[in-house]
Amino acid sequence: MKKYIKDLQVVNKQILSAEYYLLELSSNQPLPEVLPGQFAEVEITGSDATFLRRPLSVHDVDYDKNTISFLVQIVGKGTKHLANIEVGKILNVIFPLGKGFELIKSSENALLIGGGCGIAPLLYLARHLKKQGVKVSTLIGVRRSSQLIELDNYKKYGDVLITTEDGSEGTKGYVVNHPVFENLKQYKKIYTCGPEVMMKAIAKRANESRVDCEVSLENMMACGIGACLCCVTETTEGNKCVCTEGPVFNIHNLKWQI
Amino acid sequence: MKKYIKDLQVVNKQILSAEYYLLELSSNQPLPEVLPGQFAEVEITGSDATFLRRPLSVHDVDYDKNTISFLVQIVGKGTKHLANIEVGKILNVIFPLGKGFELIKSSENALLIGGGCGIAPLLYLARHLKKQGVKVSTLIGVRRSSQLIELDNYKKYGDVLITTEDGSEGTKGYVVNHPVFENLKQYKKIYTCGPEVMMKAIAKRANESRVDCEVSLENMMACGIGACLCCVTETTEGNKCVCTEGPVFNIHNLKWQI
Amino acid sequence: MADLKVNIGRLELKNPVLTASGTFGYGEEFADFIDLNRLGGIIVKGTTLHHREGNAYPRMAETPSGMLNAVGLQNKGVDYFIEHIYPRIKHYDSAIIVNVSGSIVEDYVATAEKLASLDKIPAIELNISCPNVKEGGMAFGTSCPGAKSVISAVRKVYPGSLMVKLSPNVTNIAEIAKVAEDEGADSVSLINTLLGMAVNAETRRPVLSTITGGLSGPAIKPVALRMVWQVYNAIKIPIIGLGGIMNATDAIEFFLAGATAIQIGTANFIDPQVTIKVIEGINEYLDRHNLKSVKELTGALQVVK
Amino acid sequence: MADLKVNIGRLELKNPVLTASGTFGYGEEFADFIDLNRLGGIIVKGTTLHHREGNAYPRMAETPSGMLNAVGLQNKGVDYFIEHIYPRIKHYDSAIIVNVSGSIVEDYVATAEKLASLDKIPAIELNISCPNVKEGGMAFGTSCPGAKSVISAVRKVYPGSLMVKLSPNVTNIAEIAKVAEDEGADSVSLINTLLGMAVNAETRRPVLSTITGGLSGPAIKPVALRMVWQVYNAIKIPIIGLGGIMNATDAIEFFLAGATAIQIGTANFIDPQVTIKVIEGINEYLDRHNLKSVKELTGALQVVK
Ligand SMILES: Cc1cc2nc3c(=O)[nH]c(=O)nc-3n(C[C@H](O)[C@H](O)[C@H](O)COP(=O)(O)OP(=O)(O)OC[C@H]3O[C@@H](n4cnc5c(N)ncnc54)[C@H](O)[C@@H]3O)c2cc1C
Ligand SMILES: Cc1cc2nc3c(=O)[nH]c(=O)nc-3n(C[C@H](O)[C@H](O)[C@H](O)COP(=O)(O)OP(=O)(O)OC[C@H]3O[C@@H](n4cnc5c(N)ncnc54)[C@H](O)[C@@H]3O)c2cc1C
Ligand SMILES: Cc1cc2nc3c(=O)[nH]c(=O)nc-3n(C[C@H](O)[C@H](O)[C@H](O)COP(=O)(O)O)c2cc1C
Ligand SMILES: Cc1cc2nc3c(=O)[nH]c(=O)nc-3n(C[C@H](O)[C@H](O)[C@H](O)COP(=O)(O)O)c2cc1C
Ligand code: FES
Ligand code: FES
Repeated sequence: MKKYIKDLQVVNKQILSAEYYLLELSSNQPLPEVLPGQFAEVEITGSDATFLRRPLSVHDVDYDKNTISFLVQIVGKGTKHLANIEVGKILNVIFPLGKGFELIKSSENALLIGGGCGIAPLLYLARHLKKQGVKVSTLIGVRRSSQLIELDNYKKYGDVLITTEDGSEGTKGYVVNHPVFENLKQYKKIYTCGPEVMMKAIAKRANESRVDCEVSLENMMACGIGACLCCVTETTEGNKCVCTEGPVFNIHNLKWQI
Repeated sequence: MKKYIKDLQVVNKQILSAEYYLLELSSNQPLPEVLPGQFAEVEITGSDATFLRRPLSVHDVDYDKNTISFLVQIVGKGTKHLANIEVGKILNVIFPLGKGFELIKSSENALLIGGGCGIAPLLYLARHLKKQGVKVSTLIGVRRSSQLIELDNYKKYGDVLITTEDGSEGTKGYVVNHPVFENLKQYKKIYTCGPEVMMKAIAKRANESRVDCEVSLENMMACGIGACLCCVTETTEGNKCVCTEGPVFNIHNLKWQI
Repeated sequence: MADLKVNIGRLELKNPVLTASGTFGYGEEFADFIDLNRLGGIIVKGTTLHHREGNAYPRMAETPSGMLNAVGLQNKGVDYFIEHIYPRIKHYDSAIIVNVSGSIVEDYVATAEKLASLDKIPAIELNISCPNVKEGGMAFGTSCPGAKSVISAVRKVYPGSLMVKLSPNVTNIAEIAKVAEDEGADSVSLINTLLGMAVNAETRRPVLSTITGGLSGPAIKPVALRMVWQVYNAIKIPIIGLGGIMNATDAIEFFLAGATAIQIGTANFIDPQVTIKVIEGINEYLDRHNLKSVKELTGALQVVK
Repeated sequence: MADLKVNIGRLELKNPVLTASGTFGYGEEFADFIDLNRLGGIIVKGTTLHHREGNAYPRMAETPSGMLNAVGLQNKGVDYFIEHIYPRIKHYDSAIIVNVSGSIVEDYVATAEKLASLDKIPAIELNISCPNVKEGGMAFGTSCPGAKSVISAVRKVYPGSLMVKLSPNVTNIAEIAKVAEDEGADSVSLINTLLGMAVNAETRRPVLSTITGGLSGPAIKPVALRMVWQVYNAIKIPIIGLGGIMNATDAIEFFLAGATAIQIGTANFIDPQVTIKVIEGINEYLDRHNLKSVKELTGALQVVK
């Protein structure tokens, strides 16, 4: 797929919580096709503390409005700086990058599991799956209910299930403590993104239940386009770049001890 | 004199021309005494291209409004970045730094000569001289008339004489081509700030006419407080820091070949 | 439009802008962003005799105005390059130069010999300076005898243009450059990365799997410029300068310090179109300064003694 | 409030934060901004046997995340220090350490001898690594025999705590550190500045009067951390780490890599109160991590082998 480098304009910024914000960017040319699970490398303009671009998953694309959006969690210098960008400003973005999720076919069931900021790529995925006629359930795991964001958006494409570590909403515990894990076989496929320990726990259960499972990795990246070889993960075929061969991998191709 | 490090708030920004702007900063505490010719070290907040602070002369202090102002010329990365600061923002400033001009006594005549951005420290100087009863003439030299800024402010404290290199206003030529140089002896003292070649030409003429002359130097500075020894100029007593022993020097103490 | 052609010994480049090994893949990765045929040259990934998996993840740390990497020469080996990659890239109208690495002299020699047979590879860059591999690599680049052993052995089997890439992690880089010249290298390129380290204060662990790694980016530009200047004053063969070049002004600084051509590395990660902008910027500078050829800039630093 | 005391051989510091020579004047310059008595130590300007005018202006260039300097040890000589400056600063309740430089071994020795007589100077820092003077200086710091000659000579006449400041412009810094340890130094401090250069592309002149100068600031932090780690693995005497420390997190990275104490240099120019902020930040870190003493951090990097 052809990659683009574009100056996009911030047309909307929404502070969702102390930790999360949403950026909606628009282009003066029609946006290219973007697949669910792909990501972008965003320049952090005018930040004196960051040097490299930052990889962000495509959260949604609205071809009617010609906008692309990112859901960002503030974790460090770059994501903090970006939170202060003003509507109207320009961000230089390289996209679409990487390979997306492999979609399943109509009338099958999919379980999408997002932990923390890992929900970012799942919205656009849910939208595509639903369009194909897949029945989507999205399981979102957070520490406390105040971290639950954008639920209504996810509900547009299917059920939303919730776990909170403190039990303040939904099932108490981690995502794997949710009752759906007692009957995983109802799903044709699990798609997940979030902290590695969460994804490994899910992969183990998926593996035990012989349910197909794709995970989206967030390795540290310098270039995002396969040039630096910094972002590798060990696969059954040796070290592979997460930015070009991923970020989505089928768990059977990873060398996770599960 | 005690030095302060303070967070000051931008209360006014005036774009004077494509090259010049004025920043007016206020403090939440009463401003300390500042002498004409002193300067400040200003942090260039949020600039990814600059590392050190930037030295700027005190252009004016208004104790009634509790504000301090700087006249800045855009010459590079830092001064350009600062031009985009918005009213309301905070700048961290170390001031007052260096030694100021030595004021002459009541009823004597002073000639102030500013070249380009060198006019910056002369406004506050003119204000002080006038208050002491000194008769002030300010000679401003620029390339073309469009670079003439703030004339009305200088006129508050005395005559304003002008030279332009292209002859578009005032005397055509450099400042030393102005008729006042034919009768320099009418002045008790000359105060000047601007490009070194200009100041040297003035120093030569002052020397010839045996008129006392102080120049304000703009050496490259790393600290502004006498700690790094980067900003030295050769004096009759060896290398001296411009930031602590200057920026104002009497030409007799410099080892200029004039 | 000034003349941008430069000569690296017998090798003529259409302009002095090359891409640095390990930062530009095989060029293809950038084909969506720029016209690769406009580059003076493309120096492809560090290539070794045998396939190498490289170091474990994590391999990267961001640092002030720079980054550390610990890739460790991951590549599929020279045979794979010749069979699968070379056919895809040989048609580029830019000099394709292969960066050659090894752990023992014999590996360097065998790799260089294989590459010598390729029509469209006019030069190799001998990497005697990689800080990210346990054995060899940098060891060859940090002592005169080490450098001599590998350069002279490769020179015997490699008839093409031989560029030797020097390590900055030495007391006296001019000394090593002199060895390269004496052993018959056609040019030297410098600098490779400075050995550095990053620590995560919260986890109390090194950020890189290898603890130390190679520092690149604008942070190292002052060191790179100094070394180019030192080497320029010590040898006569052409110098290819690199280290932290982000724009045309940086490139011109390297020419003035003594470089005949330059390479752009880390900057490609931040702006995949930077190489073209640098070519255009050099041209603009030459026009503005009324210079006919970029060659006039090499070593043109005006020093008052 | 954790215990911030550290021991540099026989010298106890009330906390591990010192100021780097040449960046903090004689301390007095900062008296308006901070309480100097709160510092672990103040390392004053490079002091030589005789008065030195230093290098010609310009002496400074800003670089990406750093700066170059070419001050060249401007100072009034050790006698002036003893007579005029020492009386003004000796009452500070921080260890006052004098940085000693020279061009020949005899000068180092004579300077150290004079300083040995001062009650309130518990230590000297032997600067065998200054890149900004023509003769001596760095030459002593870039070879083992050179280092040995000056350290052993000074050790004979100086009974106080002897800190040797190492140059980073070497192939193997651990080797030089070992010499310092073997010759009886009480501690080593590292790193001094990296030799660098800046060029003005428009005027085509070097920015510094000396063409090359010393690079400091965050740009060099990765190199400094790596060297501290290498030296920590090679010697047993305490290490004082420095190079680009801007905040408490940076300081903690140096402790983890092996430093017992740290120095803050260039950061003082940007924030004259940075030293106090670092002391407070270290304390906050220790409390947050439930550590009783800063000593627990030294070399505590968790390395998975
Ligand atoms: C393919 C991909 C998609 C991603 N999608 C999203 C998303 O949609 N929304 C979102 O909020 N975050 C996403 N991330 C993570 C995001 O890139 C990091 O949170 C961000 O780079 C941190 O930058 P920072 O300057 O705020 O943090 P820093 O101050 O640089 O570091 C803070 C922490 O973030 C980690 N980190 C720093 N740089 C990177 C990097 N380049 N790659 C990965 N981790 C890094 C560090 O290990 C450190 O622990 C994604 C990462 C990848 C690789
Ligand atoms: C005591 C003093 C008072 C000054 N007062 C004023 C003033 O009132 N208004 C004003 O507009 N300017 C003043 N200057 C000059 C001003 O400090 C420089 O123009 C500014 O630092 C340039 O920063 P920059 O990032 O825009 O330029 P850069 O991109 O850093 O460089 C552009 C040019 O400015 C010069 N320069 C860079 N840094 C410094 C520095 N620290 N000191 C001196 N020159 C430098 C460089 O040589 C270069 O040629 C003063 C300088 C001094 C020393
Ligand atoms: C991710 C990465 C990988 C690199 N791989 C190689 C390599 O394989 N061979 C080599 O000689 N240099 C390699 N280098 C060094 C660069 O070619 C270059 O010498 C260095 O990065 C300095 O230039 P820069 O600051 O422009 O990046 C690599 C650098 C980076 C950042
Ligand atoms: C302006 C300046 C002057 C310096 N003078 C000396 C000196 O006289 N003696 C010395 O040993 N180091 C000197 N140094 C080096 C510093 O002490 C320190 O080793 C170096 O700057 C790295 O630390 P930093 O990055 O925290 O500044 C000087 C550094 C600067 C920036
Ligand atoms: S981030 Fe550079 S190869 Fe993946
Ligand atoms: S600028 Fe540091 S001493 Fe003057």
